Order: sequence, then structure tokens, then C-alpha cells
Amino acid sequence: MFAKGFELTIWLSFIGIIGSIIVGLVCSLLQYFKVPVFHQIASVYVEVSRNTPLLIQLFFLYYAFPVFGIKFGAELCGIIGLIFLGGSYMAEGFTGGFNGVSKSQLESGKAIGLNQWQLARYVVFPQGFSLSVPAMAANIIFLIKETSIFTVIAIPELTNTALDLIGMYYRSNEYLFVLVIGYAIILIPLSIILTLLEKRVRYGSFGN
Amino acid sequence: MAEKVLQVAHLEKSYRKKHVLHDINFSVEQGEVVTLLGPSGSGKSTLIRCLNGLEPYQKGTITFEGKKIVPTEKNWQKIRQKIGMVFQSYDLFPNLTVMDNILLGPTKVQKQDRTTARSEAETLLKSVDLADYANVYPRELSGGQKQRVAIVRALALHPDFMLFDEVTASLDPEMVRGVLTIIENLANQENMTMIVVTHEMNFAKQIADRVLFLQDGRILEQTPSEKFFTNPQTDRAKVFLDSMDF
Amino acid sequence: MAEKVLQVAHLEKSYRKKHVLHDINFSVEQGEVVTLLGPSGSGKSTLIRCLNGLEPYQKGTITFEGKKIVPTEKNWQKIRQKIGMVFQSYDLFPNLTVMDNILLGPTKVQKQDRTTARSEAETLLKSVDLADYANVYPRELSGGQKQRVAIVRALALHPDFMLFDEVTASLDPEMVRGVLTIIENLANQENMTMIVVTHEMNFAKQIADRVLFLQDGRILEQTPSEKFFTNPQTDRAKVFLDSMDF
Amino acid sequence: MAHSGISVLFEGTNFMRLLGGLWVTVKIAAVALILGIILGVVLGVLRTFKNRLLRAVLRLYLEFFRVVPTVVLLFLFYYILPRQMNFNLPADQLATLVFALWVGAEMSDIVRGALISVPRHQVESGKAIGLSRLQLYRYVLIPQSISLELPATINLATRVIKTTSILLLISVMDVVNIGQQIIEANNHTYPTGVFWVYGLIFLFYFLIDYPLSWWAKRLEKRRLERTNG
Amino acid sequence: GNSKSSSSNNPSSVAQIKKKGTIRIAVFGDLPPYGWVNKDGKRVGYDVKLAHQVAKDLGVKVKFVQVNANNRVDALNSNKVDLVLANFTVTPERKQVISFAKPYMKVSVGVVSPKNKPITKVSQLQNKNVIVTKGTTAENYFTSKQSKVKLLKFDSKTQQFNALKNGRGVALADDNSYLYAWSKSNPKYTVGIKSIGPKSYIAPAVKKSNKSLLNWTNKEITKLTKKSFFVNDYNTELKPYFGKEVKPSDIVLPTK
Ligand SMILES: Nc1ncnc2c1ncn2[C@@H]1O[C@H](COP(=O)(O)OP(=O)(O)OP(=O)(O)O)[C@@H](O)[C@H]1O
Ligand SMILES: Nc1ncnc2c1ncn2[C@@H]1O[C@H](COP(=O)(O)OP(=O)(O)OP(=O)(O)O)[C@@H](O)[C@H]1O
Ligand SMILES: [Mg+2]
Ligand SMILES: [Mg+2]
Repeated sequence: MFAKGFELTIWLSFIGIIGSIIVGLVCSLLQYFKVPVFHQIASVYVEVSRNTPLLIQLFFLYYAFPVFGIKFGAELCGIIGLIFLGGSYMAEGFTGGFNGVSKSQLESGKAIGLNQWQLARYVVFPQGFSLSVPAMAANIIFLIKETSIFTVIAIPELTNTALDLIGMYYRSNEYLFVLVIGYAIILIPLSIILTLLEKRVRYGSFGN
Repeated sequence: MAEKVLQVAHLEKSYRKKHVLHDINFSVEQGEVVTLLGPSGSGKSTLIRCLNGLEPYQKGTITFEGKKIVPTEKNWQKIRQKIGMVFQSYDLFPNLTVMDNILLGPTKVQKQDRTTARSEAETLLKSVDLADYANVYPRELSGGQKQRVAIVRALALHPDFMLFDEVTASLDPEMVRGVLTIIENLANQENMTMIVVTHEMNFAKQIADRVLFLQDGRILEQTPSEKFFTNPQTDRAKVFLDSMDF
Repeated sequence: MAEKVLQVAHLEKSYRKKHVLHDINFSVEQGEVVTLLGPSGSGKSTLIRCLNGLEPYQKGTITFEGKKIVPTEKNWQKIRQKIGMVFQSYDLFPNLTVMDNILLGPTKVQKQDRTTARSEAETLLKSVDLADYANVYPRELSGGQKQRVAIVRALALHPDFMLFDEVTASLDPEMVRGVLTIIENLANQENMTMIVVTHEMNFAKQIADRVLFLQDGRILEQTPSEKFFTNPQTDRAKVFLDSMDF
Repeated sequence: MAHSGISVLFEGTNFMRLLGGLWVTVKIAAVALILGIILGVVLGVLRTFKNRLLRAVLRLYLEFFRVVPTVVLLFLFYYILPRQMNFNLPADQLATLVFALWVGAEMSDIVRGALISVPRHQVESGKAIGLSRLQLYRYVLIPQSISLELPATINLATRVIKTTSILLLISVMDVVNIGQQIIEANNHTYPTGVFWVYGLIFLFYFLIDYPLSWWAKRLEKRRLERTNG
Repeated sequence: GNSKSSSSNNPSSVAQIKKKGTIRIAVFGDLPPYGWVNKDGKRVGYDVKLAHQVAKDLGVKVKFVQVNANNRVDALNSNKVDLVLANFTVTPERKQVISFAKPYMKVSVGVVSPKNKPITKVSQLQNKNVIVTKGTTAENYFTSKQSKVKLLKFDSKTQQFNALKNGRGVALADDNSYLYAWSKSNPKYTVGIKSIGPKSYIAPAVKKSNKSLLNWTNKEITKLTKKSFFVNDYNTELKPYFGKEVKPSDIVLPTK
């Protein structure tokens, strides 16, 4: 049972993270290029999503939406919820990266005649992405941990499985221990990989 | 009379509430080298940045090669290919190699053929003694080397006009000379039209045809170089020159 | 023979694998002004930082006022009250006013009485023409003003010895003179013992009793000032001096 | 259908009860933040010391609270502490404790990050005028790091407030739990009540967190303007 | 706390409870009509009424601790509560970890489903989603006896009933007694399977080592049964919520 929960946690996190990166990227691009109307929509979305708990977002999706005839399966709800939440975090990360590109870099770009698109393509995006890697790493870990909240909509991921087993067999210590180990197995190696990546990216383009 | 490449008339510029340029009027002729001198905060950088469209200005006109510039970002973008600019902070793109830094403008903006552009870039790099550094990233260069690449990057677009803003100010003293020599060559041998902001008085003396002396955002005097350094027209300029050597 | 305030013997220093100071030997007498010259990266800053315990060194000894320094952080902390140091980056504490910057050392470290310390600080501020700036925060000062406050902050501890590391390197040219004048007064009128690192050759000429010329972490020559500037002993120093004016 | 739904909020004492639940939520978050921040500042300072063992231990503490999801932390403390350590607390105090320890861990990282990003030459100028290590922290490092820490701390606060929503899992009578009671008690009279109750809770969280996020962003922007300008 | 002497090591002994003047009782908060919170914010229901009576007879105040089905055991073992009165079904597995007093109610697992797609036989459930709450006898029954049925497992009663209304499963399995009540207030649903699996009993539960409270509770249940407390409780708390198909004898144990 734990193996299944483990697999499901990884799988849902994976889709959620990929989706969040895509949504985040789209939002930050809409904001960067100030696409009329859409960039305001993106800003509202980011604020709503960042300032409300995933748990309530999920309750809404899972329990309240069907009252109006909109119904998704539990896993789909989980993924939508995670992407809804993660998208805004990723968007903030990318936007932070883009804004972090120094003014003097933008000016040297302009000085050699780059237009707005070229400036974005050759200067802002490559440098901004590297700058946003630390934020992205933090977000990835954050999102994986947030999948533990899926337990409230009956998705049998790690936490749900552990709580279920505790409810049936009453061996809390053992199951909780396995649960912590489960998250450690996913997150510790990931955290190490991301730290290394972060270092490489930083030295790669900005080391002096 | 030689052709006027650049004319500035009644230029006024404020940052929010701070008025930093007052009624600036001057022009630059083909092949002329103008140096902009003045105390810190007098508006030299601001003026030179206005000439490249990096700062919006509130009043006045800039005429480049006979055409009055309508100051939209689009227009400026075209003009910037003809007016090269090099800054104090050698801002090479850290994510690109030296060669890619140089080729970005010619190939992406001017759509030049990549092989021709490259061979030309190599010639330019050789002329600044950096032939071996084409495939290196900026972080591996010294400050003086970076600044020379920045100059090459601007020249690769074949500008008609160059703007230099204190390009040696953040270099180690021993690195300064190499960079200045290159600008000196451009001025004296290639006859490039240019405006140079500098604090190196000896250098200014050697390359300038004319000196514009700025103080508190106003042009206090416009004097031919020989005359300015021996006999400045205003007392303020005299004090300024005195303070420049201990 | 005058008393030796500082003696450095067989000093060796590496940053991880990079050996930057090799067998450094010299001494400074009471009231003597030593200037440290040398190309960028030759180890001037490293050496001067070792003398204040800001960098650990691997071998050799430093003797200050007759006592060999046992290089623990605790010992250095005491000695630093007697050896004042001013850096290139005018590092006032941005969270404190000018007066509080100056008083921090005397009142917190030396536990001097606050009113006496304050009145003395006022005298010092007046001597550098900043009497009106006591209650201002550093961000409101110009670079030259900041650097003068930094000097006052070091002097407020009544050091026996001062170290100056390129204190004018990041100043606007017009600001340089004010700062140098203060150091010159300290040297010539107050007879402060000091080691000065600078790139301003004219200034070095005027204050130095002796020049130490560093190259690649070694002392290439130690020459009395008059002799060094007219007739340096080594070729490398000659080249160096030549490169310093355009 | 919807017209009747919203009145579930005003039936009986429902609205007041939700507000009461919100108060429990806010109280837990606030107390946890205060305790956690104090803890975090101390640990953050300790983490800048050179002592390797100390640093390793504190790092381990941080990583544990980072890696384990808060839900799991709550269960760990809820189930295991009382039995293994004979240490028992009511659910809301326990939640406060867990959150405070978690805040302490996150805060220690924020404080450490801010301390080590105070420019090195500030430390050196401090040393050069003879400041001891304690004085260096007291007069130079801590005051200067505050503007850097503040936005991150506010953001942490918004996260803590959001995370209180999971307290229902350990039976704390927080706003979400009371919401569930109300939904259940009224479910036949107000079939769409679930929408309105969760909607109101959603709004509550947004109303608390949004101003905080906004404040953090503004502080951060000002700080950047000051350092660049 | 530190080590205490072995007699006071049991904080839930009758003596300790009387000394503290409060008994901590675990109840449900979202399970009408057994343990729930009404619109005035008051805890009410069949179990809650029993809890008040128990406290009264002990001569102490009552402090309610709201639990979900899956943390009833741990609430006892982690010393969060002294007594569980949360519709706790007696099972052999549970008996190993806690102690049950004499039962005060009987139940078995029932299955509720929409009237328009009623489930009347267990075989209809094969490979379908059935909603349960974690840690209930219904979950246990289906997990061990009906492995072909897919279970959706929730933490609380609110969540499970909402899930059924949202059509997340074809049916919901739980103790039949709540299903009767729930289906009365949700007339679109019917308890199509009234009883599957073994008949079982609901009883108060205490910590395994807590002999003192166990004995007391046993006596209390016997006494209350004799006094027809449970029939009264049924009539005031349950009857209004049940349909006509339920009789007191389906729920309350006979007075012996
Ligand atoms: N972005 C800005 N916003 C507001 N004021 C500015 C800005 N940039 C410059 N200024 C002000 O405009 C005035 C002119 O500045 P400018 O940088 O043009 O002087 P400068 O002559 O180049 O000085 P320096 O020799 O120090 O480079 C100064 O008072 C400066 O404070
Ligand atoms: N923290 C450090 N880690 C490693 N190497 C260093 C460090 N600081 C300085 N170095 C190296 O030590 C050598 C001496 O540096 P130092 O700063 O002392 O030179 P300097 O003479 O003061 O130069 P400048 O005139 O540029 O200030 C250089 O090669 C430098 O790269
Ligand atoms: Mg300037
Ligand atoms: Mg140096």
C-alpha cells in the first residue's frame, strides 16, 4: 500500500510541477510583455492563488464545484489544485528572475539596437531563468510537500495511506515513521540535486 | 563647413522633480571629437544617455544626420545601430561568449551574414589584442579586456558616431592605458565622430577637438581643446582643472 | 635609532592553494610614513589586512610595539584599537548616524565616557570640515565626505598606527583632494605612523618617507621616497611608474 | 438554489461561530509566529558561527522541518509525543508548538541568509574599530539584516496562516473545522451551503493574507530601490 | 511531564478525573444525530447526551474533544481523552489496543445509494467506487471481505457525505444507523442494503490499562440501561431524524 501511495505522490507531484511551470511561465510572460487584459487577469490569479490555502482550494474544487454541476475526479482535482497553487508561485519566481536582470544589461542590449523581443530573447530570458532557478527549486520542494494535503479529498497518496493504515491497524508509530521516510526518500535527494544545479547555474553564467 | 552629424537644441531633462539638464544646445561635426567635462553630478551621463535614447527628455530636439529624431522607442532602436555607446560598467552579456556578444547586434539586428560578420569581428578583436579570446566567457576576462570587447561590440555595428561614458572609471590603473589607446586610435586614425566623457585630463587633452564643460546641468563653455586646457573661459572650469591633479 | 613600532618577519600567506605573500620582511619606525606601491593583484591589500588581523597568515611573525602578536581573534581585537584602518569602500554603518558611527568604538569598545567622546568627535569632525553633519545618516553624504568620516572613526580610538588601503580609489576625482589633504596633515603635522596603499603617485611622493614596492607577493624594493620616484632600483618599478601617467 | 444557499451563513450563530474559528486560527498563527521568530533569530545567529558541530545540528533541525510536510509534522507530534515522551498538550497548543518549531526552522534560514549577505566589508570595518563578536552582531549585523529579513518574514507569516487550514486534521476547532460542522448540520436545509461556507472561508484567508503579501512586496521593492539607487 | 508514581500514572482513572473535576470525552462533531454541532453552536446528539449523563453521574464537568473516525484510538492512547463516545463499534482488532465497556447500541454496516440508481446487493458494487470514512467498521469490512470493491476513503463524515452527493461513488457504506438518519434528511437517497457483515455493537471505549474507568463505565451503562436512559435518548435525539422504517429496537439494546 505504501509503495502505491509513494508512486502516486511522485506521479501527482510530477504532473503538478510540470503544469505549474507551464502556467507560471505563461503568466510571467503575460506580465513581462504587459499583454493587455491578460496581464491583469494573470495578476489577479496570482494574488488569489498565493493568498489562499491549498486545502480550501481543493475543498472548493472537490466539494463545492459539483453543486453547480462541475465535477472532476479526485486526482484531477488534486492536480488542478496543485497547478492552480503552483502556477502562481512559479510565476512569481520567473517574474523575479526577469526583474532581477540588471538595468545596465538592458541598456547595453538597447545600445546595440536590440528591439524589445530580441532583448527578451537574448538578454532577459537567458539571464532571468538562471536567476529564477533557486526560487524554482524551492517551489518544487514546496509543491511536493503540499501533495500531503490531497489526503482530504481521498487520494490515496503517502499521507492518506498512512492515516488510513493507522485508522485500521492502530500502529501509529510504525506508519508515521514509514511516512517520514517516504518523504525523505523523495525530498532529500531532490534537494541535493537542486542545490547542485543552482550552484552550477549561478557559476555558469554569473561567476566572476 | 563640415557637415553637422548631430545637433542638439534646447534640450531639457528632469528625473521626476529634479531638473538635471537645462537648455542644452550644441552640435558635432563629421569627424569631430567632443569631450564632455564637468564635476560629478553635473549631468554628463544624463546628456550622453539622452543622445542614445536611453533617457526620455521633456523638451528640445535632437537632429541626427540631418533628420530630426521623433523620440519613440522604435525610432531610437534604429538610430542606436548608428550611434554606438560604451558605458563605465563593462556590460558584456555574461551568458554569451565574447564572439557571441559581438555578433549579436550584426547578425540579429542588422541581419548581416554570420560568416562575414564573424571574420570582421575577428579582425576587430585582433586590433584590440584579443584575438585569442573569441570563445571565452566574459567572466574569464579582466576589466580592461572586458571594456575592450565592449568597444568592439559597439564598433561591429559600423556606427557613424560613438559615445563613451567614463569607460575607464572602473578599471585598475594599469589597465586604463590599453583602453584609452584604442579610443585614441579611433579618434585620430579612423576619424570616428565621437563624444567622450572622461576624468582623465591628459587623455582628454590628447583626443579632444572641442571641450563642452558642464556644471549643474548647463553648458558653461564650449571651447576648442587647446584653449580650454591652457586657458579656460570660466572660473568654474579653472577650479575644476586645478582640482584634477594633486 | 628611532623605535620600531611594527616589525614583520618572514610572513607567508596563501588563500587556499594560491600563495599570495612570499617571505615578507620589513619594519616601520615611530612617526614613519611607508607607502605600499605595486601593480593590481600584487598583494598590497592582503599584506595590509594581515597587519590588522583581518586575514590569517600561515607563517612568520608580526611584532607590534615590541610584543610579538599571538594571532588569536581575541588578541587582534585588542590590537585593532591601536591600529586604525580605513578601506577603499567607505564602510560607514548605514544604520547609524555619522556621530554614532564615530562613537561606537570609543564608547562600546573602549568604554570611554560618552560626553567626552562626543566632544572629541566633534573636534575631529570639525577638523575634516564636517562639523554640521554629525546627525546625518551616511547615505546623505557624498563619497568624499563618507571617507573623511571613516578616517575620523578610526582616529577616534586614538590609534598609534594607521593603515590606509586605497582610500580614494572609489571617489569622484574632485573629492580625492580633500581626503588626501587630511592624510597628509596626519602624516606631516601629527607625525602619525602609517602605511598607505595608493595609486595616486603625486600624493605618494608627497607623504612617503619610504616606498615598499610589491610585485607578485614579494617586496621587490624598499627605497627612500625621493630615490624611488626619481630613480627606482628595479626595472619593474620603472615600468610601473611609467604606466601611471598617460 | 443559490438564493437560499448564502443564508446558511447567517442562520443561527453560524457566522459568529465561523468568526470564532477564525480567531482560533489567527491566535495559533500569531503565537506560533512570535515564538518561532524569536527562536529563529537565535538559531540563525548561531548558524553563522564557525562551530561545525553546532552548525550541523542546526542544519539537521532545519532540514527535518523542511522535508517533512506540515501535515505529517502535526501527526507526528500529535500521536507520538504523548506516548513516547509522556508529554501531552491540547490540540491547539500542540499545533502552536509544531508551527513555532517550523517557523523557527524557516526563520533561522532567513536570518542566516540575511546575516551573511551583509557586505563583508561591513564586518571588517566593525572588526577594524575593535568590536567584539557580540558587539558586531548587536550594532552592525542584526540591525542591517532586518530590512532584508522583513519581507521574507512576512511571507513566511502568510504561509503559516494558510497552513493553519490543515489543523482540522488534528481536530483543532479552527475555522475550517467549524465550517464542516455547519455544512453537516445544515446540509438538508441548504444543499448549496457547502459552496458558501467554503467560499466565506476562502475569502477570510484571502482577506488576511493579501494585505500581508502586499506589504511584503512593497517593502521588498523599497529595499531594492534603496540598494540600487 | 515527569515520571509519576504508578497509581497516578493513569491520568484517566476515576480518582484522577474526580480530582481534576473534568472528564475529557471524544465525540464526533459532524455526525447528526449522534454527535454534531447544531446551528446555535451547541454540541448535541445521542452520544453527546450520554456524555453529559456520564459526567453528571461522575460528578464532574465534561470537556468535549472532537475526533474523526480514524483518530479515536489514538485520542485514547495519546492521552487526549479519557473516554470515547463516538459511535465506536466494537471489533476484535480494536479490542487489542483499547478496552470497550458494555455496549449501548447495536449496528451493522449499511449501504446508502441514490434512489434513482439504488444498490441493493453487494455484488452491484464490484469494481465500483464506494465511499467510506477512514477507520470505520465499514472500511474494515470492505477491505477484508470485499476486496473487489474500490474504496474512496475520507477523513470526516462531512467529506464522505459531500462526496456521495457529488456522485464520487455509486454508494456510501457506514454504520446503518447514521445512514437511516442521513437518508431521511436527504430524501433522494435510500439505504438499499440495510445490513451486511456481522452485527456489531457500539460501546464506550477507554484506554487499555484503564481498569478503573472501565469498571465504572460498565456499571454506569448497566444502570442507565435499567433506567431506560437509552430509550429516552433515542426518542429525543434520534427519532426525529429517522424515517418510519426504523424502530427503537433496531438500535437500542434490550433492557435486561
Ligand atoms: N535615475 C535617476 N533618478 C533621479 N536622479 C538622477 C538619476 N540619475 C541621475 N540623477 C541625478 O541627475 C544629476 C546628473 O547625474 P549624472 O549621472 O548625469 O551626472 P554625471 O555628470 O554623469 O556625474 P558623474 O561624473 O558622477 O558620472 C545628478 O544630480 C544625479 O543625482
Ligand atoms: N579572498 C581571496 N581569495 C582568493 N584569492 C584572493 C583573495 N583576495 C585576494 N586574492 C588574490 O590575492 C592576490 C593579491 O590580491 P590583493 O587584493 O592583495 O592585491 P592588491 O595589490 O591589493 O591589488 P589592487 O591594486 O587591485 O587592490 C591576487 O592574485 C588576488 O586575486
Ligand atoms: Mg556619469
Ligand atoms: Mg587592493
